[in-house]
Order: sequence, then structure tokens, then C-alpha cells
Amino acid sequence: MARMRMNQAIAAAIGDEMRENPDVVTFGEDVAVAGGPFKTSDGLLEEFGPLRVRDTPIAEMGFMGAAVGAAATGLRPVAEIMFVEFLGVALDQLVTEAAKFNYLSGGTVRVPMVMRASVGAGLGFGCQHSQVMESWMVGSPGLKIAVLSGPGNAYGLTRAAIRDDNPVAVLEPRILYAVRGDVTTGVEGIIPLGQAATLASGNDITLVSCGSTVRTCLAAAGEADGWTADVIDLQTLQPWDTEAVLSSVARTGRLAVVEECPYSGGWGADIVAKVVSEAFGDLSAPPMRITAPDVHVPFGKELEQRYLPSAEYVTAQVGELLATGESPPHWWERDGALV
Amino acid sequence: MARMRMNQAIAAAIGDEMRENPDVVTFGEDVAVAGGPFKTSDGLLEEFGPLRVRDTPIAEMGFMGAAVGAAATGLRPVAEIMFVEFLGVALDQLVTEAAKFNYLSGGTVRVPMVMRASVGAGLGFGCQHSQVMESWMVGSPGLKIAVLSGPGNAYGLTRAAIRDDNPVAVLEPRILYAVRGDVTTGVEGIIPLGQAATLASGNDITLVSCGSTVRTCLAAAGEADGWTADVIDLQTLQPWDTEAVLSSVARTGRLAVVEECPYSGGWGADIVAKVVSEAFGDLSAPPMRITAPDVHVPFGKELEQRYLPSAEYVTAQVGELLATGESPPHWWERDGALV
Amino acid sequence: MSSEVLARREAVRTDRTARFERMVEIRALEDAVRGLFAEGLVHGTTHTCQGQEAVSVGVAAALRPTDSVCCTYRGHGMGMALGLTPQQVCGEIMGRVVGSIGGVGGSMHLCETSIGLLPTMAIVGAGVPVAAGAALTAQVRGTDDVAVAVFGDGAANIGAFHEGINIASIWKLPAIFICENNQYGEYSPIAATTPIANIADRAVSYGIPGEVVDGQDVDAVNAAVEAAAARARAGDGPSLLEMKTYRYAGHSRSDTAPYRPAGEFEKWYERDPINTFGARLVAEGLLADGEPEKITARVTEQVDAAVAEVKTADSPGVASMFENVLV
Amino acid sequence: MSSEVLARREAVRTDRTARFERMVEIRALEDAVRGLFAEGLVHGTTHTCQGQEAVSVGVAAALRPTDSVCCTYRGHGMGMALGLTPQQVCGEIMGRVVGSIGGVGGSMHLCETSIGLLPTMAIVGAGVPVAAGAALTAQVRGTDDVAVAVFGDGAANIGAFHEGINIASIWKLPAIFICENNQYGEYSPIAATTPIANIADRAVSYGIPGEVVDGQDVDAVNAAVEAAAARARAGDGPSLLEMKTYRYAGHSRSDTAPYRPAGEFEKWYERDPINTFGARLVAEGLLADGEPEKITARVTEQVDAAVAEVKTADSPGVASMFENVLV
Ligand SMILES: Cc1ncc(C[n+]2csc(CCOP(=O)(O)OP(=O)(O)O)c2C)c(N)n1
Ligand SMILES: Cc1ncc(C[n+]2csc(CCOP(=O)(O)OP(=O)(O)O)c2C)c(N)n1
Ligand SMILES: [Mg+2]
Ligand SMILES: [Mg+2]
Repeated sequence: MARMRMNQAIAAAIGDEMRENPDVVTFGEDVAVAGGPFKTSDGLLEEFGPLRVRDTPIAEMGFMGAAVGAAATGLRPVAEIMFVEFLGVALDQLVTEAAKFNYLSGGTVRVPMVMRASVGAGLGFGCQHSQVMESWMVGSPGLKIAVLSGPGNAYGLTRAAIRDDNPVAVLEPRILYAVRGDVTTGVEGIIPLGQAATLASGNDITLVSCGSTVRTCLAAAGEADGWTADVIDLQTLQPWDTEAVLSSVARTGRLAVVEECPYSGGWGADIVAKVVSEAFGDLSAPPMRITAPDVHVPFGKELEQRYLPSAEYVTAQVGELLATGESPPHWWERDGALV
Repeated sequence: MARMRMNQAIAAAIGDEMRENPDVVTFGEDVAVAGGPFKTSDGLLEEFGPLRVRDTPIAEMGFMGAAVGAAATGLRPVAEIMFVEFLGVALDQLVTEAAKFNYLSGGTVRVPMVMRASVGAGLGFGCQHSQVMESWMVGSPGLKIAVLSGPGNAYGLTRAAIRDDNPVAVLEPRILYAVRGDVTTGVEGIIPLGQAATLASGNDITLVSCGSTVRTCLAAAGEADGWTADVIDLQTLQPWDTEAVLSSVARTGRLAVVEECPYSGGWGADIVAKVVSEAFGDLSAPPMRITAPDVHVPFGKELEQRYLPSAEYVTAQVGELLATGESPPHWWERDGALV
Repeated sequence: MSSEVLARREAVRTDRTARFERMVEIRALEDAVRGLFAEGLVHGTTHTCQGQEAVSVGVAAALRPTDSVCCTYRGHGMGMALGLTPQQVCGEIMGRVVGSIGGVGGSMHLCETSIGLLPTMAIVGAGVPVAAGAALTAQVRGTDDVAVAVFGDGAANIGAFHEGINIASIWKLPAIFICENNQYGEYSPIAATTPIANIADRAVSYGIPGEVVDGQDVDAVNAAVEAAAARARAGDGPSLLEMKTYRYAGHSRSDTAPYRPAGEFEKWYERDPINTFGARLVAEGLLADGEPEKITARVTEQVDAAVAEVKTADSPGVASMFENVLV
Repeated sequence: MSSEVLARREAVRTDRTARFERMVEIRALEDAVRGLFAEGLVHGTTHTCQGQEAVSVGVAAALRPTDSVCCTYRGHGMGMALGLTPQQVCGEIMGRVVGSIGGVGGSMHLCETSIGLLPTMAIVGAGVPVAAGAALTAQVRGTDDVAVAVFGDGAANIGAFHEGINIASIWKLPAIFICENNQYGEYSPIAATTPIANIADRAVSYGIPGEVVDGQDVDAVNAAVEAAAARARAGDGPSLLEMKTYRYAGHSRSDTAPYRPAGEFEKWYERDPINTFGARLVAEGLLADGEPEKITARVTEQVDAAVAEVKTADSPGVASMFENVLV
């Protein structure tokens, strides 16, 4: 157990895998000499040398492709996309090549690569550098997607991703890089992909979260007055832990999914759709989604904070759901919200 | 009114807009001299000349970017992506540039461009040329998405897309290009974006479809024994016609969304999530999604047909939902399905 | 505002002294911006262009207001060279309604169509094909406008660069591709990412002229862009110009540039674009002895006043995030 | 199957007569495939490579089985040159379990790792950076393997080409980039999309050797690839080779190539790679007079028999689509 920041936990996870397995290599823009734009590979160049830790040109398609080819021939590359939006110039390699190679080789080629990307809003990077964009990847068969929610699972999920024989996208909420927490290091810290973590237990509602909304939900549940909640951190978005969510909802009878991204096309809709199809009879209230509005991530501290679902907002929405038995309107749908 | 194939309807729509507005231009790979790989621009070069109708190099990022720049400075470009998967090398320009320029110009720059792409399975093109990939675009604020379901709305939606001042993605199910139908040409044939079409009326369930699944749903409803359905063609996937779906479900009390794409990350989840939040009390059965499985589109006629939801399958699933009041398992979840 | 912006646009086009003043103004604003961030007065990040002023101003001087310019997150200098006011730039950086796009974009996002500035793009390389598209408009409409993409040395390694220039060449579009080679892409020196010495040599791949230009000399920049623009306006197609320049500050707010070899900055500073141009104007008799210094003091004061004014400006309200999403 | 494949792999590496036979075999299979499609016996599309056999075989002849090859949807020839059997290729095209990947991919998707054939990619340009990655494995592991990307002339205009070669150069990877310039990208002649005459000239952008090679001469192809491979194995980095060749058939099944100027095919056919190589082997005394024709007849018969056999093979069951999605 060690106390560290999330970016340190990521560097530790990559370093521990590199130490155990000479096939693990890592590259990306300013990953080597500078230790990563967010210091998620600090010290790796010094320890593992320039053959295994590399800076790349600004060429996401090029180095994602290099990761695919390296993985297909035996390495376990960890490629960093600095901001997930940059996948917009490289998605082909991840979704259309890497995720399909096993199938397109009759099972003879594995692509054990990791695509790490920083994601999310809250730091004032403006609308081309603040999204999560998991929708670009969810729905791509052959790809796993993990989302970090703090130092502890950052370490464990990153190691699991590197060990996985499938291509894995690891999404790292940028706003959490500096957050400190306890990390179980070593193999026992590895967190299997596909498993959710239930971080709080309660009776009245199941709060499903992922990435940056995990702490939002924990705070919301903490502030709750008159109700208690199961707080589930999905950890892996694809494949997600249906079992954990369904068994919680079977008990609580209510569901709220809390997402950082806009309402349309968000991953929470998948959760809701699955839950209603499997557990319709268990539900005592409509499953609810709490998301950002369908707008670009605004600049400006207040605007950006308003854009993101806050703990207070989650508490209020859940309170209203419990009180009325109906899905409350989103904040931007309420009278006077926009003045 | 004229009878034509869907690809001809598309060419007619582009041609009519080009005739009315000198700012409309079109380009893409083999769009000009060859009249389009799917003959969706046949005759346009001859009529409008090489200044307005162009072949491009194989450079989707390049020519999508050119569309963005041209649209931002006053033209109305219609750019063709031959197979929607190729957006994986060009998504940035559509989602991160075009869709954000209005916002990033304080409302002073409009990007009236159309990105047309052929989509979908059924023609044996293999797993890198058979997807729909609307998930790459749904959830991108600032972008509209229309999906064609036959010659009639192909003409009307394409013209509406070209006239729209926002970037619009038009998804064209490849399997329908050769389908003939009646087309209302001229301005009265234009179909406003954002409006669904209710193609059949019934009492027991609302079938929501889009693109290639429209005819599947119509056939399923036609074959139905003991039940009748509203069949809704969404036509526009973003923003989708909430009103049409909710008012139908308010009457039928049941919902099935029929999608061509894999279960995970499909657009139908958004429909289900919205309906359960707005109309939970109206529902007499769990909303159901009928989709392809979470696998790559297989090659081979039988496999590919099995992969796609068929009319018979829709009829059977709906029948089972009505009979049991529960969401039936998907075909691949049933015992013995895979032997 | 718009007439002021147009007047500023025109000044740089016609008056070399104004070019000097504008370079000073850009430097002063960029210094002030780094100060604001250091003080913690601003959210987010910023990318300033101290040392590269001659490129921005030289380019702007060669273009007409109806020409289009695509540039990057490092766009304050280019924006101001084209005519944006310090208020518009600083207002955007600080997220105030007086900002170029109303304060909803931040440091990386400026726009002013009246002077040809398309939305600046924060995705490396994105502006290259977009500029080709703007040039396409000119070609289709038969105007003699040109479109310019300004991008960094690092951007020359990304696919959009290759695709955009190739399309512009095959279509003979009136475009000018200007690579601002400031020697670094983020923290990486160009030699770590680019296997050739001159990015201008890549013009060979597209069958277009490629030229290395002294980016520290505003007159040289201006002349090269004017020649490329004349070529483009005449229907002879695009050019690739590489401006050799230097980024005095780190890549972004948090970067102190520890990776720079000792003496490198000093070597470049000897040919500081503002100092050398000031001296040239004095030598030519266009400015009196000591006048560059006086201009610098005056302009810096004006910029500081503008920044102070922006500090008191309003922030956009919640409704603004819902505006301009769909037309 | 695997030992047969390896033996076929070895034959082409060591025996020039085997190279002749393999070129004949490729031609025969491609002709048969177009026939199958014309008869409506196959689902989907296909892209055949008649006329380009010397490139496939010359490349394969210069490589070792541990080298990696990334190629495209137009991959039947390359696959067979490396050792795939006609059954494996035709089986995949017809969607039968005897196909290279079990019949779930179709004409565009072949793979056989025992001979270095990575999954063929149906996205133009995708294989270029993937080959760089395979070369990275060799470099990191310190083997002297090389990785090869084979792609078309049209692919030289896409971003992945630019990015992949640039990375290979800056990292000095043991890669060989082979542009199979068959004069067309789909229905567009190269001059409509590419503003320079020789794609090999683009090597300048990456500071690597670029060479134009006669792609109709299997010996010339072999020699050029051997030299590039030697360079790569010695740690001297990648090369770009442009093979000038010609696509006899249309782009894909439905294309009759009406856009071809009259006489163009005939001109290229004068230097048909199979005819000229057969004549050369006779001239050199390696084959007797009339033997090329006999080989052609025999091999064509074998191919036709293989195709007939495939027609009777099983199709994959429903379960196959659920296999190999996740490991
Ligand atoms: C596609 C993409 N990849 C990476 C980045 C992150 N990034 C922002 S600026 C930058 C360096 C760009 O270097 P250069 O092109 O030389 O321009 P400069 O910053 O020096 O002006 C990088 C890598 C980005 N914005 N977009
Ligand atoms: C990214 C992408 N864009 C477009 C296509 C459609 N397409 C398939 S083959 C082809 C032509 C490729 O030409 P070339 O590279 O010369 O190879 P050739 O087919 O001549 O072997 C095109 C445009 C594709 N598969 N991928
Ligand atoms: Mg730079
Ligand atoms: Mg070709």
C-alpha cells in the first residue's frame, strides 16, 4: 500500500509491468524525455531506456498503428493519446484494425495493446480538449474500455489492461491526475477488467458511476438526507458488469446513472436499456440519467462547473425522484435555468 | 412524383440543389468521372462541370477538412465518404471541427456541409466495410444525423441536409441503393430534419426503426398475427423526434427499437432511456431492443443474414414480449442458438 | 469594434511602422497573459508566441481582409496581427464577454471573420485541409482571394498536413501553407520527431514550390507570402513556406522549457524580430533614434490598460453554453 | 496445411522457377476468382491483381518467413506469393471453413502468421503504420527481421502513409514501404489524384532512400527488396520502393475499367510479367523451350481443381461469428 497521486499510480503500473515483462513498451507525444504531459510516465525512460520508452512525432494515426503492428507481432505497447479528442485523427487503428485483428486472423493474432487517453472537463481546456468521447469506442466489438476513477483503480486497471490480450482503451479523467490516494501495489493490486466496484451500500437507489462521476456520486450519497444508495463504480465500460448493477437494482428498485458526457449518446443509456429489459418488474421508479447537457464543453470556471453534474445536483435529482416517483427534469429543462 | 432507385434519388437531390444554388458543390473519391462508386452522383459532372463536381485523392481527412473550410467560407459542400468506416481516418474534421465551428466563432461561422456515407451490412463486404457506426457521431453536439430508408426519404432528407446550416451526416444504407420507389421530387419533396415518419399504425406496440430496419419493421408488422404496431421511421437520429415516439408509446404502452448495429452502444438505448424517463407510467411491458449481437459483421451470406435482425425475428420477439410481458432473450442468448 | 478591427487590419497591411507597433503589442500582450496565468487569474491553459511576432505580422501584412486564415491554439499573435484587439484576445483568454467569441472558448479559440480569421483550431494539423477548403471557395466563386494555413513544425508530421497540401496541389487551389518552425513541438525539439532539416523540402511530395524563410525578419516573411499569394491569385496553385523562428516561452503555461540547451534562447534573442526590425526602421530613417523604445513603452502601457479593463468585464452567463450549438 | 505453406514459402525464396510457377498460379487463381464472381457464385466483392504478380512474388522472394508483411484487400497475390495455397485464398473468398481465416472474412481478409502475413487490411493506408509497428518489435527484440507494407499508389495520398513512414524513419525501424503503383486508385488514374510522377520521390520528406523499380520484372523487384531488407537488417532504417506495375482487371468485381484509354492495357501487356519472365528463364536455359506453356497449363489445371474442391467445402456455422471477438 502506498499513497500517491493518480498520475503516479499510472506510471507505477506501467513501470511494474515493464519490469516484469520485457515486451511492454510505451510511447506517445512527450512520454519519454518529459515523462509525459501529465507525468504519467515519469521516470520510465530513465529506468527502461529509449528502446522501450519513446517520444513520437505528432502523428496519432502513425503511432497508434505502430502500436497495433507491435502488438500483433508480440510486444505489449502502451500508447498515450494526450487528449482523447486526438483519437479523432486515429480512431481507425484502434477500432477498425486493432479490435478486429483477432477475428481477421482466425484467432491467430492477438493485439495486446493499451491506448491510454486523458479525458474530461473541469480544467478549462475548452471544447476541443475536454470531452470523454467514450461513445467513439463503446459499441466496437473486440475492444475493452476501462475508466479510471482515482489512484487505486488507476494502478490496478492499468496493470490489468496491459496484461489483457485484447486491445484495451484506458480513459483517464484528467481532473483526477493530481488526486492522492492509497494504492495497493504489486500483483494483488491488479483489478480484473469487467468487474465493477461497489463503493457504498444503501437501500433506496443504485447510483451507477464511472470515471470522474464516481466521486460525485460518493459525495452525493454522503450528503443524502433521508435516503441511502449503492454507489457502483463500473471501472470497465466495455464489457460492463451487468451482474453488479442488476443485483443492486433488484434490491434498491431504483437506478440513476451519472455521466460526465452529454445526454445524447451517453453510455448510461446502455445501462438503463439493459436494466429495464432485465429488471422491469423490480423497478419502483423510472431509471434516471444524470448527465451534462447536449452542448459543447464551455470555457470559464463557472460555466464548466455548471456543465458538469455536481454532487448537489445528483442529490437533488435523486431526492426528487424518490419524492415524486417520476424522473425529474434536467436542470437545463427547468424554468428560468438559463437566465 | 417519379419512380427511381435510391441512388438515383440521391443524385437527383444533389442535382436539384446544385441547380438552385451555385454554392452547392460535391466531391469524394470517384464521385465525378465515375458518377460515384454507388452511382449516387451520376450525371452531376456532366451537368455542373469539374469546378463543382470533383474527384478527390484517397484522403478522407483532407477532403472532409476541405468541406469544412469551404462551408465555413460560404459554399455548401456535399462530401462523400464511400464506406462509413473510412470516417475513422477523418472523424476529427466532422465532429471536432465542423460541429464546433459555430460555437467557436461566437455564432458567426456556419458550416453548412453534408457528409454522406454508405453504411451497413448485407452485401458481403466483410467486417471493415459493413458497419453503421452512427455511434461515432451520435453524442456530438452541433451535428445533425439523418438516415435514409428508401428512395422517397433519400431525396427529401438529402435536400434538407444540403439546405441545413449545420453540418449534417447523411447515412445511406448501401443495401437500399438499388431499391426502387416513388419519389416526390421538387421542393415539396423536402423532408424537414428532426421529423420522424409514422409508416404504419397499430395499437399494441411502437416499433421504432431507422435506415435499413425500417423495411424490416414494416415487414414484421405486416406478418404480425394477433397484434398491430405503429411503425416509426426516425429519419433523423440527431436530434430525434422525441415527440413522435412518446406520443405513440403513450397510446401503445410498448416499445421495441429495431437497430442494425450491435447491442452495445446502439442508438436504440437512447430511445429506450428517454422513453422510460418520460413515460414510465405508460409502459405495460419493458421496452425492448432488437439488435445485432456484439460481434463483427461476418462474411458469408447466411452468417450475415443471421447477424442482421430479420422481419421474422422481430415478429417473434414482439410476439414473445406481448405473450409474456417480459423482454425475451436475444437469439444468441437462447440455448442451442450457436450450434 | 468592427471598424477598429478593420482599421488595425489595414494598418499592418500598409504601414511598416504599424507592423513594428503590432509586433510590440503582441509581445506585450503575450507577456501579460503569461503573467495573468502565473498569478492564477485564469482558468485553463495558454500558448503564447513571444519570439514569433514577425511571422504573424509578416503574414498578415501580405494578405487582404477577404483572404482566409486558419491558425492554431498558438493564435494570439496571428489574431492580433490580423486586427484583433488586445481586449478581444485577452477577453477570450480570461473567459469574458468582451472576448473574441464571447468568452466561451478560452485561449485556444479566437475568431473574427471580418478580417478573415476562421475559428482557430486546437487540433494539430486540422487547419491545413480547412484552409484548402477556404481556397476552394475562392476558386469555385472565381474571386482572387487566397487561404492560408499557419501551423507548427510538429504539425508537419501529421496526416492532415499531407492530405491537405496534396489536395490543394492537385486542385491548384489558391492556398499558402505556412509552417511556423519554432524548433519545438511541445517539449520535443524538431530533430526528435522530424528526420529532415527543412520542412519546406516536403513541397517536393506535392509538386509545389517550397521555400525556407527567415521568420525573424518581418520584411522577409512579408515578401515571401506576397509572392506566394500572387502565385495563388494568378491560379498557379499553392506554396509551402517554412518560417524559421523560435518560441521564447515554454509550450504552454506550465512549461518552463527546461529541455532547452543552454545558450539557445540567447542565440535566437540576438536576432529578436522586434529589436532587429526596430533598428532597421531607425536605420532607414522611418523611425527616429529612441523611437522604438518609446513606442514599446507606450504600446505596453496600452496593452496593460486593456488587460486591466478586461479584468473587470463580465463573464458569460449560463445561457451562453446553449447558444451556437446548432444554428 | 502449415508444412505445405512453409514449403511453398521456401520455394519462392530459393528457386526462380518456383517464382515463375507462383506467378502463373496467382494469375490462374485471380482469373478463376473473377469467373466465380461473374457466375454469381460468391457473395460480396473482390479485388484481383492480374498483371501485378511480379511484385508479389519478387517481394516474397526477398523476405524470410519471420519477416512481417502488411498488405491490402488486393492481397491474394501477395498471400499466395508468401505461401498461402489457392485453397486458402479461394476458400476465404467463397466463405468456406478451408479459407485462410475460416471463411468469416471474405476476399479482402487473409492472414497466415506462419509465413509472416499479418491480417490484410481493407482500409487504405492502414498497413503502413502497422508495418512500422511490426518493425518496432524486431528492433526492440533485437532480431534482424524486417517488416514490409505493401500498398497502392492511391494510398500514398493518405495520412497514414505520411505518419507511418515518418515514424519509421525517425526511429530507424527495419521497415520497407512498397508502393505498388498500378496506375489507378479505383477508377481514378494516378495523375488525377497525385501531383507528382514518382511516389518514390516522397522519400525526400522522410530522409530515406526512395527508388523506382520495374514492377513487371520479378528479378528487379527481388533485387530492390533484398537491398532494402539488407539495409533495414543492418540497422540503417526504412526505404520506400515504388513498383511501377499495371492492374489488368478493373478495380473490383463490378468494374470493367471503361475509363482506361484505348491501347493502354495492350502496351502494358507487351511486358507481361509472366511472359517476360518465362522467356527469360528459357533464354537463361533454366527452362526448356515450351516449358513455360506446359507449366502454365499444369498449374492452371491444379488451380481449377483447387477451386472446384473449395466449392464443395463447408461454410462456417453461426457460432463462428462469436469466436475471436474477444480473446
Ligand atoms: C492531433 C493533436 N495531437 C496532439 C496535440 C497536442 N499538442 C498541442 S500543441 C502540440 C505541439 C505542436 O507543435 P507545433 O506543431 O510545432 O506547434 P507549436 O506548438 O510549436 O506552435 C501538441 C502535440 C493536439 N492538439 N492535436
Ligand atoms: C481509407 C479508405 N478510403 C477509401 C477506401 C476505398 N478504396 C478501396 S480500394 C481504393 C483504391 C486504392 O487505390 P490504390 O491505393 O492505388 O490501391 P489499388 O486498389 O490500386 O491496389 C479505395 C479508394 C478504403 N478502403 N479506405
Ligand atoms: Mg513548433
Ligand atoms: Mg492503385
